[in-house]
Amino acid sequence: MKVLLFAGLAEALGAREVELDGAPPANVGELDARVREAWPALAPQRFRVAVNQRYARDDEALAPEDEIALIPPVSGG
Amino acid sequence: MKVLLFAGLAEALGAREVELDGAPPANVGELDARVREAWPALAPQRFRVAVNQRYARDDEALAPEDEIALIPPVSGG
Amino acid sequence: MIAVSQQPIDVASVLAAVEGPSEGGVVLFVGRVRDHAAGRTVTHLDYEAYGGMAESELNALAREARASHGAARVALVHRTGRLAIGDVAVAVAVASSHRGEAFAACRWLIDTLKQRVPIWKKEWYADGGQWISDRP
Amino acid sequence: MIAVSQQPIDVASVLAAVEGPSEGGVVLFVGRVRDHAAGRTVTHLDYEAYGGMAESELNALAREARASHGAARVALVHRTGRLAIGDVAVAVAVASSHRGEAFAACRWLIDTLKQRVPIWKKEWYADGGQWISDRP
Repeated sequence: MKVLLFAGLAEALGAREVELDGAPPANVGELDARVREAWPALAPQRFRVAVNQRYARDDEALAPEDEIALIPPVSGG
Repeated sequence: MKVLLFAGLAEALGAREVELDGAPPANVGELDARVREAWPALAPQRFRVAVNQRYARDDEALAPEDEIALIPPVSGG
Repeated sequence: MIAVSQQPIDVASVLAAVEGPSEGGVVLFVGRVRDHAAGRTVTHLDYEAYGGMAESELNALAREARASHGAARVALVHRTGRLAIGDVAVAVAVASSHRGEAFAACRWLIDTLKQRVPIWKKEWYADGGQWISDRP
Repeated sequence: MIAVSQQPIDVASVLAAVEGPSEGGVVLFVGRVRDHAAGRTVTHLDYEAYGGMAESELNALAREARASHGAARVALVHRTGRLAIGDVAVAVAVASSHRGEAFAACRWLIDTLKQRVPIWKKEWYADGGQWISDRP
């Protein structure tokens, strides 16, 4: 499952997207735990998860074709 | 003593300035009473008096060379 | 830029007048001539000002905004003469370090301008005109 | 006009986008790049956006401003890429029938944009840069 990265998270991993190996996580909470485990640099970071360009709750189910992004604290304006 | 008029007050008297005959009023309150008496069309009007381009209180003294204006309720903006 | 003028107001230059390297937040209020007022259709407006006093009151407002309302830079421009629907009648720009101050100072300026600066508006309708001061 | 773009923001066209014959009050907020932040001298900024999501969040904000905050028309533009000191990073314009609503809706929009829209700012100083998200 592809995961999009932005700002400090992209810099931390040196990539704008990463591929989470294995079976797609069942929901957002599982995805959050799996990416923190797979990339230790993400473990201490603050971020929310967006699914198909909308902020998602932890219990939101995921489908393999979903567009997943990790959203660190925003600082626009 | 010359008195400047604006907006509805100028229209009411058909003039942008009028001359108050007789001795100059001693203060703003006296000027207010004298202009209302001299021009009955002004009697019922709401206005403040400005002296030398500043709002003046009734007890403010007047000198013959002062610039006097009657300021109806403003409606800029 | 503090002015009462018969010329059309160039909003871009009002904004440019408060530009500076240190103030991140700029708030601008633009008042345009509306096509209706108090339930009536307005065709156009006339604005009249007591020129010298209006400009000195605008300058006093700008000083007060800087001294007491957190404004770093202020621009205030009011137009006079005959205005058509959609024309800009007034523009107020404030630059401040913090956006909360810029919003509050801009709001205070337009509210106080409307209470204090000797400028008068005459609304024209299909069947005649009325000075707003004279509206009951 | 709702956009996230690398192009310089033309404030006059943001204002023009909310023009209409019936709304007398327009409030515009312009956020510029400041030369300092948190006590440090800033040389320039980089803004990055999650493009599609940022635009859809901006559209949601505009809808909410119209539905719940009295805005008649809204324009929201945020720039991305490298910005110099003084460049306009964001412009928010609101037209409303009453100026109180225009001020309140514009303030709500910029405050909520800063909390919710996926755009990130990296400040650059003489000795390096820092994503604001990472500031402790």
